[in-house]
Amino acid sequence: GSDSTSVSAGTSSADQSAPAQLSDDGNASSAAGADASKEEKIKIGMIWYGNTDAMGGTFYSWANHAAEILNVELIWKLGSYTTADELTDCENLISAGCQGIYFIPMDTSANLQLGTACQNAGVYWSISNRQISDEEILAACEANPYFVNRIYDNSYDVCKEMVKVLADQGIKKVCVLTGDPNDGMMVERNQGFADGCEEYGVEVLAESRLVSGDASANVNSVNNFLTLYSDMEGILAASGTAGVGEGIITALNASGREPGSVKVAAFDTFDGNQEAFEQGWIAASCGGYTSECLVSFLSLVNRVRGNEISDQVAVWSLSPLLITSTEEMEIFSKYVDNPDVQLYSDELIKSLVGPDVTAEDYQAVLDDWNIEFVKEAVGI
Amino acid sequence: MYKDFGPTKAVTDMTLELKRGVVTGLVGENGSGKSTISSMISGVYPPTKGTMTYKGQPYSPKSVLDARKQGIQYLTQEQGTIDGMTVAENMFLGEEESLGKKGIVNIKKINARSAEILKENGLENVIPTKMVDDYSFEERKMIETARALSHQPEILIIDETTTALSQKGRDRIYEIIAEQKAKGTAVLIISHDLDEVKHLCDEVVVMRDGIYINTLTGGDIEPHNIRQNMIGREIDGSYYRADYECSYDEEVVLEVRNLSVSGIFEDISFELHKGEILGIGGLSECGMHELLKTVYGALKPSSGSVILKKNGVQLKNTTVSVKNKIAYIPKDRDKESLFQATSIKDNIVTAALDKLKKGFIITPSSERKMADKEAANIEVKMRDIEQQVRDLSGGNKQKVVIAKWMANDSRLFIMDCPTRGIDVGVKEKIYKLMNRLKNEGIAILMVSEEMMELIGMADRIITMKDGKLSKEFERSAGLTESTIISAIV
Amino acid sequence: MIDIIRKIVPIAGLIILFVLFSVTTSGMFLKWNNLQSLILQSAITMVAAVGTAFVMAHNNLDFSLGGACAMSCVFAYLIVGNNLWLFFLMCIVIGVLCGLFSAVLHIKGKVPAFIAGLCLMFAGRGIAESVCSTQSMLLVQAAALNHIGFFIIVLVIVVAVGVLLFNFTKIGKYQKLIGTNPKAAELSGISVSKYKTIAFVLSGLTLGIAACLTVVRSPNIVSSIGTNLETNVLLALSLGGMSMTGGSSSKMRSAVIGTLIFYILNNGLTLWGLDANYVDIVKAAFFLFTVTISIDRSQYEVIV
Amino acid sequence: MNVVSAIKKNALAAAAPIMIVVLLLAISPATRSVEAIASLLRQGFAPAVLGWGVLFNMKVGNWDFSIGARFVLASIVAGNMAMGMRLGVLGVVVLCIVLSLIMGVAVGLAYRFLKIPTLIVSIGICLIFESVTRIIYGGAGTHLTPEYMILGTLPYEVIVFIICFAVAAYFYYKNKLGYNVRAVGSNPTVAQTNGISALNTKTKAIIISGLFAGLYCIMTLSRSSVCSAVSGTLGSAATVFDAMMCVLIGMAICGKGNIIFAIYSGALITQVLKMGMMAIGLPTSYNKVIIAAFVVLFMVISSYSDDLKKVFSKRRAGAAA
Ligand SMILES: Nc1ncnc2c1ncn2[C@@H]1O[C@H](COP(=O)(O)OP(=O)(O)OP(=O)(O)O)[C@@H](O)[C@H]1O
Ligand SMILES: Nc1ncnc2c1ncn2[C@@H]1O[C@H](COP(=O)(O)OP(=O)(O)OP(=O)(O)O)[C@@H](O)[C@H]1O
Ligand SMILES: [Mg+2]
Ligand SMILES: [Mg+2]
Repeated sequence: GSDSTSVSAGTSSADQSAPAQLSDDGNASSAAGADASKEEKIKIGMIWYGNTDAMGGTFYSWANHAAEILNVELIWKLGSYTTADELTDCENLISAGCQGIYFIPMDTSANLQLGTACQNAGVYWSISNRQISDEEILAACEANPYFVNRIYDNSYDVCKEMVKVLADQGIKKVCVLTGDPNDGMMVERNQGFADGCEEYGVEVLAESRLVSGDASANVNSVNNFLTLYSDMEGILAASGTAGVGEGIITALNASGREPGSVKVAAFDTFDGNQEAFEQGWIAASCGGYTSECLVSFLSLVNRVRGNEISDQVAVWSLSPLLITSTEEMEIFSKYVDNPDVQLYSDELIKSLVGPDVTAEDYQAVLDDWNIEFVKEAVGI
Repeated sequence: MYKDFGPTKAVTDMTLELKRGVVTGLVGENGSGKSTISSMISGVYPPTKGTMTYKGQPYSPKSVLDARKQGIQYLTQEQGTIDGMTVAENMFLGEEESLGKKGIVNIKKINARSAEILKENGLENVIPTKMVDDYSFEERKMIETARALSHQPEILIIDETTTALSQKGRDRIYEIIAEQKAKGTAVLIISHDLDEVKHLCDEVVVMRDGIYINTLTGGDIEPHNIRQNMIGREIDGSYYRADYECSYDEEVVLEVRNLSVSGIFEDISFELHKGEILGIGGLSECGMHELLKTVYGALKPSSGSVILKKNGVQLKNTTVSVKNKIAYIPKDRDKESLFQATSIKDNIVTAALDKLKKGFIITPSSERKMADKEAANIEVKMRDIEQQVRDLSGGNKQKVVIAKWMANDSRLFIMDCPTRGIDVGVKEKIYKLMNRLKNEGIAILMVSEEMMELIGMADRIITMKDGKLSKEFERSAGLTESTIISAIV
Repeated sequence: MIDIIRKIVPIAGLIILFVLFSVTTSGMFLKWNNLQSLILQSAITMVAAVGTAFVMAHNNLDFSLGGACAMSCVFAYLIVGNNLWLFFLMCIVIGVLCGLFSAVLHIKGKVPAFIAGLCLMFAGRGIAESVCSTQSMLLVQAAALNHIGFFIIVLVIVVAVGVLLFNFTKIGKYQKLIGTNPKAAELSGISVSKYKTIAFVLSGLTLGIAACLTVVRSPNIVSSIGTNLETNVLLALSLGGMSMTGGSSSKMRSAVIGTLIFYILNNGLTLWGLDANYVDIVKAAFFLFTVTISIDRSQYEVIV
Repeated sequence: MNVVSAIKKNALAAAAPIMIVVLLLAISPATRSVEAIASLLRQGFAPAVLGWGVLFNMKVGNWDFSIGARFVLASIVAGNMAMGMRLGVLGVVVLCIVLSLIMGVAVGLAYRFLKIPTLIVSIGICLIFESVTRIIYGGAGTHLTPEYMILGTLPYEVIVFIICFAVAAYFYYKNKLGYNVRAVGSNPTVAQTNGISALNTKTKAIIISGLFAGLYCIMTLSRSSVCSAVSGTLGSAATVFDAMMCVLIGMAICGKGNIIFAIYSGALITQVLKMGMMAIGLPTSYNKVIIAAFVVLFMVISSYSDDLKKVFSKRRAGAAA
């Protein structure tokens, strides 16, 4: 395969001049692209939690775009939040003739259940965004010949890092909005906050479960923090999406406190965080792991097309972006506020499906994920 | 007028005339269509065919409210007040806004006006702001009547209201009817009590099977005459027991010992013997209905016990009673003994499922067999055994209730007003059946509000007054209504 | 005539859906693998619906199902841990206890059953959330049972026993009578409290079994386990023609037919590849349409 | 005299939250300030408003599962339209109410004309509305800019709440609808023979709940600025259940008093419980358990005290007879 830096470089000025670029790009990628369009249309089942929040909407749009380029038919099942529902979706998608199933496992056991269903039907599958936390299930999945790849993001480290950012600004006492403990990723984030606080000498005054989708509940939680703990200097939030971040900032703004007197570090970006950064409410934000969804999806498509990159399950990881300045936020907002921005060029997408693609190519795309890349991709 | 309910022709070619200042009686067997015609007049539902003329104008009420606005008031057989609301709110149901300014309900005025209306109707004791369920059935019925009268009706329809009332309540209704008559209101009374009809009515219209039969006036209004018109055949006045002997076995079947329900009745003891019909008489409020319920095990006594002699079992709930072959026929048939939206079959086999069990399985064919047999025995008039009970008329419903208890081979019957609201034909059948049961050695405990029924059927009569036993009478030829009444008031 | 149409609508709906999807999915629907999946998917709801039918027949709604399912899984795991069959047994025991709890609150506490159920659902979910946040509860062995044979055995037993109890014993017959007129039932010698309790216990029993099946489908016990079970069961039963107010028109077949309609619709729409955003809309329209033509309005004095 | 009797009637509804607040003050010194109490009182506003809407439905025997989805959809459309067309705060207010009412009418009319149980109608329509929240504006929800949130600040929030209270009290106690709702709720047959159409009253109850859902939109949007699309099938049911819990507590502590006030007390109690749990350091997930236990406790106590009252009044009636 082609050298990954050149692939990335080729993406820099993206869509506008796609046809022109096609011809003078590297051989491998254009060949792959040509192959894909000639090949018979394949069907991939997409079990996806929803397309209404930032990541959900972005990936929904990216995957549909990639599918069009690669001549893939997608069948989406949206809105399943339990393993039983995901399993039902998976079975129905297999019946509908899907040759590959991509999903984010709602809990560890989803890997086992959906994996077994796929194996029985001879259908490839891949996941992203989650570690497989149980040894036994991990072993079973690794032994599953139809399991293509798994990608996870090291939320834990980033969360610790966010605590450090607060600690460096002299913050000693925080309240935490914790994430749903059933969700493996949230558990990592909660743990990252907890360990970070311990390591950097930050005291946790109180915790409250954040409520995704019910902004006023989060407003109430922040109000209660402010009421009960007047010495609170910071708020850690395991997620800011689906109304949580907006709720926090609104509650702070309405509290009558001096902007910046409470510092927020929140995972996930949200509407209005650019302004909140400017006001001084936000000290650290973090986001951008839609890339791993796309990579996992592309690797699955590649395998269904018959290109085997390894006889083992591929394992990759991605570090989410840590954003600590208004400038970075400004760049990131350009992309994240608009799900229709295609961060990855058609060429790059095509280049990631083909007989010559290697595991390193995928990891390279993940490694490339930093604010500089976003800056280039959105064309600043 | 015509009214069909699906395949049922409730009223066919009926003509009725109501005149100012005239009390018209409407009589007929159960299911002859009396309530149906009243419902059409008062806007409950429209006729299938036919027209009405009211004060010279064509009249077709769109709703009950519409009819009411035009001066037609209907006191139904059923309860007409809503529990959980105050008396005053009940008096202004559907007309809450009438005393307020546009769109605003003025509860103060409603309370005040209700108090006035209650006072005008001799109900000073009723407090408008109290919940209506704090009052007894009779008081509630009087509240309803007051509500109807407050609208200055030009036509007043009273459908079997009196059967639910004590003598005091009845007298009050009679007064009201007289007042209305004097005011020039047209009054329509539906009643199965032919003496009452004779006493009250200027004209009597007889219906049979939904068809107009005859109008009787003046001296023709005689119970015997009315009955003949209703049934279409001669019946002898004496459908009660022919003998005047107090006859029953020495063996005690049931012993009621010092039974009390606090606030309702006190310290009641009696014995019921094999083959005995024991009658209990009293005023509505004397507690006799509750006494029967308590004996049966449906109400918890505050003290005392009910013991089945043969095995010493205490009747502490209805399940024990039914297991021990005791039957209970309540006064309020529709609410307390029937499963309306259920087949006749299911109603009949209800109490006797244990008899049909093989292991714990009950087969549909065995149910059917039992129901067919019992329904045929008592001659329930029905389309087939799967017909829903709610489509039957009052008398046939009562037959279904009796069939249910016959199916369980009941050895002791507790009957609360078994012929209430039932026409003479079915009445006669029930009396014959009671006689037969007695001769088979079955014991019957019966409460009745009709003195003639008690005198006519019971071996012994116990009277109650204010929740206590007052007197006991043995069956004899010389027993008269006035003797008994003197013991209960 | 109308009556007959009404009565056959649920079963006719099922047949129409079956034929429709058989014809329009180029054979995908009728593949044995797909039919197998259908059985696996519908089992949880069907099992729970069989027990709930007893409660609905006597005119109560059991709103506890989802929360009670989560609670029984969590407690069963806390009590017996990783031993699968003991866990199943415990799930069922706790399911029955949940049913008893609703019954006692309703009968002795005089709280309307739906409120009792609602509170149980709330509390169950809360308990599950609290426990799950500190503990991971995984029953990997359960996954091995996610197999058609096991599900068919469970379904056949539950449905057969359900039909038997409902149609041929006092338990079912009395529920229907109580649903029609509780006062008359009491005065006909039926111990209303006892039989209502039995209904709740049966509902708890099937709930326990449904909880076991849920764990077989998703072996990790998390607080969201059993989400929407109560509404799925309610919708399935009404699709099957069950009256919301119970009574003598209640039929056990509603549980089976309704659940099948529910899941076949879901399955068929996926096979069609219908845009995911519109699946719920189509489902909802179908519910409304089917219930509108199949409902027997004479069972309701006022439509509740 | 009148004031005294009003206080007497509402004593329990007032005392219950006060007792719990006093308990909270005892546990947590941080809450012993005017601001803290004011913050608590304000947290009860929005849930109470939705509770009033749910009250009409519960009282008349409707099962309305759609009110949560209606609230979300109305908020999203109203917020985005008002901002898109620069309609100002008044625009948000009017749009919230109008849209929510329209959706209430849609559910009401569907019930009225399809004649199927409210439970089925509302679940069906709830699914549809939920889907629409995910489709409309690409599923993006709405996020109000600060100038649209004036009504969430003092004193406006209190004024809005008082207006809502007056509207609720008017419809429940001063308008025909409230009476009809209670009549149909306790005995539809008799209500109908008195010319009160059960079908119409139940329909109107659904529609009026739309009004309160609209008011709830205004209160929550002004407070939290965002409303996101409903995720997952019946994801909006939690909103309905939360509101039902407030109403149930309200009914249980209402006695002969004013139910509108009692529901606010109920809403307050649930919020105090949440803050209390946070103050003593319990995980907030136990909230649900505690609230459920509270509801059960209150319901059992109130049904037993009702029974006692009945027994006593029967005794008196019996003695008088
Ligand atoms: N809503 C209804 N649906 C079907 N059939 C009905 C309905 N109402 C009455 N019927 C039938 O119409 C006939 C006449 O009933 P109606 O109630 O008018 O009789 P009635 O003369 O008042 O009898 P009773 O003396 O028992 O009150 C009966 O056969 C009854 O079963
Ligand atoms: N189950 C019960 N528990 C307690 N008190 C009751 C019960 N049933 C009736 N009462 C009371 O007992 C008294 C008699 O009531 P009831 O209405 O049964 O009288 P009744 O003699 O049947 O009158 P009517 O002939 O008018 O129906 C009333 O004060 C009533 O409120
Ligand atoms: Mg009649
Ligand atoms: Mg009486």
